[in-house]
Amino acid sequence: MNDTNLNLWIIPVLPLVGAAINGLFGRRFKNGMVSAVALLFTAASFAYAVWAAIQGTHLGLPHNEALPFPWIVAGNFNAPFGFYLDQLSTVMVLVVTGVGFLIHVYSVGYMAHEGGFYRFFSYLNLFMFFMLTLVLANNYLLMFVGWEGVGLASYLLIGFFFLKDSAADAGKKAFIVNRIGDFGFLLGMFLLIGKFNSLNFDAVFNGLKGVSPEVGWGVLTATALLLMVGATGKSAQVPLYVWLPDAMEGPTPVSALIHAATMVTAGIYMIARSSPIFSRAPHALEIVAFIGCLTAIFAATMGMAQTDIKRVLAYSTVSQLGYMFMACGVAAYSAGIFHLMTHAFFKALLFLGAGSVIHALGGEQDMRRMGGLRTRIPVTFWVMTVATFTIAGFPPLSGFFSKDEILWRAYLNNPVLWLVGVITALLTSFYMFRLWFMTFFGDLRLGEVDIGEDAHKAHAPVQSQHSAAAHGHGDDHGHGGVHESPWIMLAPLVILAILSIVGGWVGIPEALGGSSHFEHFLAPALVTPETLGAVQQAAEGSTELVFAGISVAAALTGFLFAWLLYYKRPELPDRITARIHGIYTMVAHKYYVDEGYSLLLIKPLLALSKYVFWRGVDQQIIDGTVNGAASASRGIGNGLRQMQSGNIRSYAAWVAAGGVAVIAYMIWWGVGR
Amino acid sequence: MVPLSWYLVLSAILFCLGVSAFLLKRNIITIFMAIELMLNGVNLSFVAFANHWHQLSGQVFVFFVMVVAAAEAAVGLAIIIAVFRTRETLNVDRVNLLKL
Amino acid sequence: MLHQVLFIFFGLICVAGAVNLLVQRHPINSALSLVVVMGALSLIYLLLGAEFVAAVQVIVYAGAVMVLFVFVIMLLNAGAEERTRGSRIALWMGGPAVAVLAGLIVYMMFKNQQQFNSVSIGNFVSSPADNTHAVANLLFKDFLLPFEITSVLILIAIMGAVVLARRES
Amino acid sequence: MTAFLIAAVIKIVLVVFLLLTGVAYMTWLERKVVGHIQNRWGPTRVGPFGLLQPLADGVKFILKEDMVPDLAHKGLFVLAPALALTMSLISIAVIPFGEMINVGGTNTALQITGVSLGGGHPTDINIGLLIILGVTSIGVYGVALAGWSSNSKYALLGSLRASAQMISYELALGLSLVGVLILAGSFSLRGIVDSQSDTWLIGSFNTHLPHWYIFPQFVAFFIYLMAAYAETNRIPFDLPEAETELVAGYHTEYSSMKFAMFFMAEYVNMITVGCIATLLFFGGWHGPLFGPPLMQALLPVVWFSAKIFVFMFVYIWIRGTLPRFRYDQLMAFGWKFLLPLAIANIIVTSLIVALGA
Repeated sequence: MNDTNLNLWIIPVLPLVGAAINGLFGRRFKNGMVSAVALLFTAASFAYAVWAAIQGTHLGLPHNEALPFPWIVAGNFNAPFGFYLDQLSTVMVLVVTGVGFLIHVYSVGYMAHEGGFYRFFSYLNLFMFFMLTLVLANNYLLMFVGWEGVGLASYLLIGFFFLKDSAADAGKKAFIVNRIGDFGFLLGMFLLIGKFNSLNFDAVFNGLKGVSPEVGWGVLTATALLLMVGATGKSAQVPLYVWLPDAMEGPTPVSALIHAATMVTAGIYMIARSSPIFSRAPHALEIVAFIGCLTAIFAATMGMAQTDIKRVLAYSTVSQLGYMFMACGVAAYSAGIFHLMTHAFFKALLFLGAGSVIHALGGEQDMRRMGGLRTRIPVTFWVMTVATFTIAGFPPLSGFFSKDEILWRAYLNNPVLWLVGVITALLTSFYMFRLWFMTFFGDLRLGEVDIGEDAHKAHAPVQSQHSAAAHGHGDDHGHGGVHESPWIMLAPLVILAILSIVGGWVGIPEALGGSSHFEHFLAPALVTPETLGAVQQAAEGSTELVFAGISVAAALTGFLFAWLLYYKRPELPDRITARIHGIYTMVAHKYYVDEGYSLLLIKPLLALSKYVFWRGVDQQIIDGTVNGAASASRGIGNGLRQMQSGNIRSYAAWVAAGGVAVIAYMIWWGVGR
Repeated sequence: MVPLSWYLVLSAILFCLGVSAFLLKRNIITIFMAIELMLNGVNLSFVAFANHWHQLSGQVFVFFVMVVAAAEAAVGLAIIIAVFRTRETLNVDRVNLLKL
Repeated sequence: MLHQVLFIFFGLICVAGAVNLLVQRHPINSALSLVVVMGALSLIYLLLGAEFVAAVQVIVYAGAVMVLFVFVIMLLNAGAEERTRGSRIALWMGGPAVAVLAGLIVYMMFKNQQQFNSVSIGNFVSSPADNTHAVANLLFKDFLLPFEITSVLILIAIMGAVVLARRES
Repeated sequence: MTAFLIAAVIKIVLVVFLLLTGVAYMTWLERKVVGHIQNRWGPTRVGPFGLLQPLADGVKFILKEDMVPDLAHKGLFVLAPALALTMSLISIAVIPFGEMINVGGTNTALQITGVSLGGGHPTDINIGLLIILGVTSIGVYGVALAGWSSNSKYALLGSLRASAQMISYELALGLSLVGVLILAGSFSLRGIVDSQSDTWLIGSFNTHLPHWYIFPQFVAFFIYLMAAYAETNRIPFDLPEAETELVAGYHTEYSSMKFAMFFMAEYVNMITVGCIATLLFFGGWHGPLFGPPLMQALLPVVWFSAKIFVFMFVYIWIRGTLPRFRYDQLMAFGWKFLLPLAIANIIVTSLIVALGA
């Protein structure tokens, strides 16, 4: 801890300024001006973040500083505008600003022809601001502000095409589902306040120093679980993942930035940040791990049956987040963060690539209408290839190392988790390569396949129409010819591709001849059961090598299946699906989870709020009270108006009556006696 | 030897008659007179109590009442004249609107 | 004895005048009956040993204020009042109110009668010479401030009357 | 007790008789004097020097037909003159015109409302002056009602003027007397007169002037005189009965005895005014006394009457001399000149008294 001031507040505020400028004056700006402003401030933020990170590492982390004025002071509870730079937040800040900047650049090209250009970039900058606030906050409360802020930004951006009902609904869905998680987060914070009377990280964690892990179910476990509920909401874990796939209604860069790279990882970051709490709550950890692996496999299976390219990626995001959750659950926070970083790279790359594809096909999102794009859009093809192999977990790409780390730590913790993880890895590589083959190989089926109406894809044509309309105005490309994207879109793809290739090398575990830099870098910021003195299983390199082999094998198997089904014998899938039709439809319909929710929760809730709260409480009781008050006063006024006849004698009569009353009072009760 | 209460009762009767005159008369000037009547009734009780307590303050207060009554009469009659100019009536039942 | 006769006589005149004020329909008759009431009252003041008040009552009230009333009545040439039914409240609430009021006051008087001593002519010896000196002392020494204030009030009233009654042209 | 009552009755009869006779011959005197002022003879036919003229007038008044206009307010039409005369006559009741006289062993004060409670000194009502003021102010009603009840525009205008004028000048009148009251320190007329008995001393030097309040209060006196003329509706303030404009003012519609009542009331008021002026400013009945006891007892009455006669003569003199005011001039004079002057006089007087004391 040192007292030199890094002015960390500048990092989040820069995008805020950009957002303000664009939001307030952007309407009058030209698109060039708007994008210039947005990029300038984002880049500045990135640059300053880099500088701050270097300074911080030189000065020695963690670096904790607060703005000179208080924010919330209630009694002896004090929440400052404080910023906290340690290894963890350094990584997060760099990822957020870096990837964010790249996606900004990409968006300039992608959104060039959409309406509300300035609105889009204003929202995007706003998101950056809140996200940076989230990761830089030095207390849970400020973190929560960022937490809610990114929720808001995500809502705004999902509903960016607010003329489209499905988009607006998706926005609302995301917002509401997140509310549930936020509720848990809030309760967790209340517990923290109750226990430590402070929400500052250092205060809480110092308060926790020397506390041994809870054996039973105690306050810490409850806190951890509540925080975890928040995390499941934000990071789209079972059972609150349902909002993420629908969030794909937003523009693709948004999906890349918010719903793949950064925001959805906030939950992971929060758990890692709260590692001192979680590591002292073994039961909570178990539950986290369980939820994580459940989400992973669940989403993976669902991903297999999707035909909308972005939805496939959405489900893969969910399942990757499940990985990270699992990592946190087995107290391998560093592995989780590691995977978070690499995932940020390759998932952003995937989304942007998909966006490029969609852009190329003039808004088409259904993979069954794609194919054979390999030659038509080579750059996109190659970067997508890199990304696909990365996520599938082929060495030496980054995805391999991070995922392998997670699986290894999972095995050390509980072999079942490991098994599920491996199966998930297999499925992942399968559906990713399915996407890959369907998109880039074979021949273009644009417009040929007529799609049987699927409930969850009813909106796809709408979006295509919308994007077509958006793309169609005034320029030659559109449905016409499939075309490569402009370089302003491709450049970020290339950079991300390089990152996803090399990004993993910072954390190669010793067993694989590396020196898991990343883990050691993060170690001081995290508290694991080991640091609390739990027994550390002997991890000899050979076994880890074996496990690495197994996961690679899984990836290969997935690749082979995909190759067989979607390249060699494209007719097979239909036969198979025909045979296991029941299962297929169930999977295709995402296990009817949405329907189940709507049946179990939403419909009753709607009914309740409609018939009880709205018609009943609101209209009858509350409105009744208000209107009753109004009408009552009107009635009284009407009554009293009769007194105000303007006739002096009647006034005099009232006066006389009042005098009589007063005199009577004074005679019998008042001073008269 | 007259008990003081006789005087007081007389003043009460005068006052009540004044009140009822105020309530029942239509002519605004008469209503003013009713007010004067009430004041006189009160004055009588003042003087009676002054006699009872052997305190002249009561009589002094009567002077103040008279002064106020005179002032009120002057202003009130001026108002009556103004009202009569605008409405051509002295009947308070016809002077019950704010607008002309 | 004489005192009682005088009191009853003038008291009856008072009440008769007041009732006449109530029943007469022409304002000038009401005004004159009020003058009668005031004259009788001044005599009752004399019975109560307040000569100065009595004189002032006649001069100010009967001689000035009521003349002003009569003057205005003549000026506006007010006719007999018309029996309009402007306000039922005045009748149905005011009437009982007045009755109750009278009842209450009389009740109070007779309830506390024993606390009152009785009045007899000349028993009110305010000062050896006459009560004018005493009143003057009180008025110009103890009650100087209220006196001045009332003079200001009168001044304001005069100005107000002038302003109100002036025919704007 | 009986003696007291008898004496009282005698006094009342005597005074009223003398008063009315005085009134009657006032008219004669007025006509004579004005006639001579205007270079005429005045009444000469009836009796020597027309001395019986008042009787003839009286008979004429009584015998004339008593007319009441159809549209007149009957009750008030009758009430008005009676009220006027009564009030003017009442005010004479409190006026002392001498010390006291011993008739048949009983002392009676030469004053209707005066009593001699033993000792050499009679006492009278301690608010006599106020009573006079009050009664005269009540007299206003006579004029006002007369004009209003006779339901004629001239009469109404006349009575409006009269009442307005009376109210206005009543203030000046009352205030002009305050100066004297301050010096005398009493409302009792007898007390006031007694306080004028001896002579003025300046320091220790005895100026042989009588101790009359005219000397310190001459301003008040003139104010009083003018105000009184206005109160009695005499020239130059006789606008209520301005023949040239209003026929005869408030008594236009009156005839015969009712008119006579107004007439008498006016002259009685004039006499009352003279009395008050005499009592307040000219030492009442004080004058040189000589001769036998009875004569010494009656001489003051003579002095008193003489002083009053002077005032009456002045009345007539002014009537013969001055023109009539215009109405606005009248009001302006009353409000803007007399009233402030009276107040100033009060202030000065009270200052002197306060500093002297």
